[in-house]
Amino acid sequence: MTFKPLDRAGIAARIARDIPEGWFVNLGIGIPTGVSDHVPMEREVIFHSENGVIGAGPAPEPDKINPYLVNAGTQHITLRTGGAFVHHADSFAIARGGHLDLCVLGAFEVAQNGDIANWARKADDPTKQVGGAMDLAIGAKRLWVAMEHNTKGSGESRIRRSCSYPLTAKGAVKRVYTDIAVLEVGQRGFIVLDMVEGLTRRELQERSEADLHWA
Amino acid sequence: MTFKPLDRAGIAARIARDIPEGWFVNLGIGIPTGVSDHVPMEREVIFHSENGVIGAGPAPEPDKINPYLVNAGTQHITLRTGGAFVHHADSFAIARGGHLDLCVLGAFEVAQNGDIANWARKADDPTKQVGGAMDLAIGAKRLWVAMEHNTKGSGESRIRRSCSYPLTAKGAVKRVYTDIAVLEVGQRGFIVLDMVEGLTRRELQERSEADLHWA
Amino acid sequence: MIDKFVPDVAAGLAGIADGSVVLMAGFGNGMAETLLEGLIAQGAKDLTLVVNSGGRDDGPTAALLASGRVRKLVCSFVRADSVAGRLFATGKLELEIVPQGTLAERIRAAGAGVTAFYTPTGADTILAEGRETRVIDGRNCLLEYPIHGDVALVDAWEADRWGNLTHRESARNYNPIMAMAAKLTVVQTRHAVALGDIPPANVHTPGVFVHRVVHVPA
Amino acid sequence: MIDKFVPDVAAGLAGIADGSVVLMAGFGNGMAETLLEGLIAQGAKDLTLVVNSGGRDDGPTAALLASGRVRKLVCSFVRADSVAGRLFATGKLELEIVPQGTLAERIRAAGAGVTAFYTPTGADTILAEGRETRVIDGRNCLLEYPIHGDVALVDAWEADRWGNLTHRESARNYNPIMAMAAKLTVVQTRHAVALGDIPPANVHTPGVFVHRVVHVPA
Repeated sequence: MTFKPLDRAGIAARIARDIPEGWFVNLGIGIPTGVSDHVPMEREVIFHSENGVIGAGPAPEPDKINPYLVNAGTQHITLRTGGAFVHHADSFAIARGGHLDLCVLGAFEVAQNGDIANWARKADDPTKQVGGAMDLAIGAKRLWVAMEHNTKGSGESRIRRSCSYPLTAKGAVKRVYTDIAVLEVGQRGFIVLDMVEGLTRRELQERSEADLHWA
Repeated sequence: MTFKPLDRAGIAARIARDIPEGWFVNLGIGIPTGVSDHVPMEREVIFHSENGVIGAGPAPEPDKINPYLVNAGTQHITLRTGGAFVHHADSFAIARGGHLDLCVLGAFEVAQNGDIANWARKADDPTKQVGGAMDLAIGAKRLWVAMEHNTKGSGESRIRRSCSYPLTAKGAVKRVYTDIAVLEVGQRGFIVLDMVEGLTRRELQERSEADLHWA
Repeated sequence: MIDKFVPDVAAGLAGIADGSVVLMAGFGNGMAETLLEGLIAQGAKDLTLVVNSGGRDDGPTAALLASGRVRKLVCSFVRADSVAGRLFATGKLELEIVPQGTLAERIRAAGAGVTAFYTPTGADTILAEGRETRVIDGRNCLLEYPIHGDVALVDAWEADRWGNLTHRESARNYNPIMAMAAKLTVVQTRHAVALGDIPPANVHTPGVFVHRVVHVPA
Repeated sequence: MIDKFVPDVAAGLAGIADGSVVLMAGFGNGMAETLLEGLIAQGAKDLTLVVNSGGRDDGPTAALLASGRVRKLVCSFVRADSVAGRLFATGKLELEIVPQGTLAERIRAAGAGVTAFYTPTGADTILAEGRETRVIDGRNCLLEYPIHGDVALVDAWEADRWGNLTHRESARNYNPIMAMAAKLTVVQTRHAVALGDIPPANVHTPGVFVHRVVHVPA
């Protein structure tokens, strides 16, 4: 039997399934940004954007773009009824003060102790893209990660015993959604909550550097 | 020749003379509260109140009281055109962040090094009236004090070599307006800028515990 | 559908445990008096009350203090001749006096995830005795820690079902920052408005900080 | 009569000295681009620029960086393939990377008189190497200092002669906090309005933080 990995939209949709009504959620750049597309409007989930937007809504029709309204990825968005605007320090007070029920970030690697690496590939990486990730990672009530299970080129596992890239935060990740599995970070390490159809436990373990446990 | 000390309103009026247009000013409880009565409306001085009022105006007509609008002394006030409301942390950000051109406080004592004591008569005073004085004293660009030169009962000088009461702040006072004189706090100590008519230098020195200097 | 409105004060205050830290906004106005009366009725004891001032002999703060259910009062100002002053003088109330700006900043710090901060306020006073100080840029500064509430009692002029609030004039005072700083923020609002009625640019306290809203018309 | 309006951009930027720390608001929008172009024309050099991100290859931040008059960039985000990234890679630009929330909080701290603060953000990362940390309530925290500006370049939607401002939607971003944190805050506003036109409860940046206002209609 063969299996079919989820595409990026599929990962986003899988995450969206697990977000209950009433949660207050920040979505990072990349795969996470797509999560809100898969949460129906009638399920009221309030999306926060670091640049001071509470209640971010979907992209506007091209003829209804408001140039004064963007998200943290500087994409044009709309505001949901009930939304609000705050300044940058208040916005990060929300992020750092424990007011987000959930933050979903992309990552290069996640370790079995919950460490996350998502901003640089080495200490002297010329790319210095910290942004708000370190604040969100330490501040949200729950941090979930959305990423491909393995790197595109060499197929190396992003599910690690320990991170090899510079950390974003220590011990912060609660759950990882990849293209082939959903993993919880528990006391013993990674616990598999879900796998794509047709994938065997052995195949998943082969694609993971860290030891996996089954719930 | 005899001299006539200023009454409390007189001290307030004397201070008001020295406040130029455009200053942003906080007035403490007591004599300082009266200062704004002596600043004509056409001289635009913006008064701040710790409870989040920017542009505090005079007391309203009795039939025009707004129960939602008080100053830091919980007296009903009005708001000047151009005024604004902020929350308590933002209000003290103004006070502590160096944004007030002037704060005028009452005091028990001022020392020649600029120390001020205005909140308790002894360390275990059952009256614990710190309020916002410590914040205002360290935060304003200039701290002026309004007080009677001598205590009412025993006539002891409030103009001290060093404060005998618990401090509000160290080295913060720039100027003292009393009922008989105006004193600057300089490198050498108190410098007399002004005296009420008919008072001699000797009489002023006799009423002052600290040594006085003349400009 | 998110709906933070609860039917009455008792529902708003349900579950407040003995030993809770209660943040109570208000400064001359803007105090959630109906909730405070409800808290007296609710019966939680051994409370730590965080409020701007100990109040006078009348009014709801005095009533709560007189009920004997407050173990500790954290505030900037206590009159000797007041319920709080007399309870303290007779050893029946613990008192922590905090400069008003430091009080506001410690509350905001709790809401903002700031785990400690330095301020020159109070550093050279008896309030600093035995505490950690440090000279920063030539100024003596005092280390201060956040004040986290178990519950905040908040007053509002308008509220919608997401918990977005406005406050009237100076009745804003501590309300937005105490709302940020508590595990459970309970609001009493004069007006219940429809979602969207408060312009998004003019929300004074965003609903993310609010958990329960009780409509208390005049 | 207080009137913070100045006749033009040159008057708004007069006196900005070499070596100044320049706080520049903006995040996708809300950047005072006309003032920034004015700063390039004004000629001050050896600047420290504090801004959310190093930007892309087009746009006014890139133009200022390309002018060679920025010695140091303080921001949360630099693309390798951008003017800032290339200047840094070739040793022509000092770079201080600050997590975005810490950046905002350090700027606010400067405006609020907070002389230092602790935050868990970044404490367990290479950004903490060689720096002071402390465990508070079981969490490793990093000591952070305020970022004071000599000048802040601020964008507004409306401004009155006292300098009270409103900002449009997410164009608010860093504008209110950078206005607080600089010795000289210069505003470019789309609309000049009469004193009192902005409702007192809905002022986004109070005039107390503003020194000069330039009216830059669309």
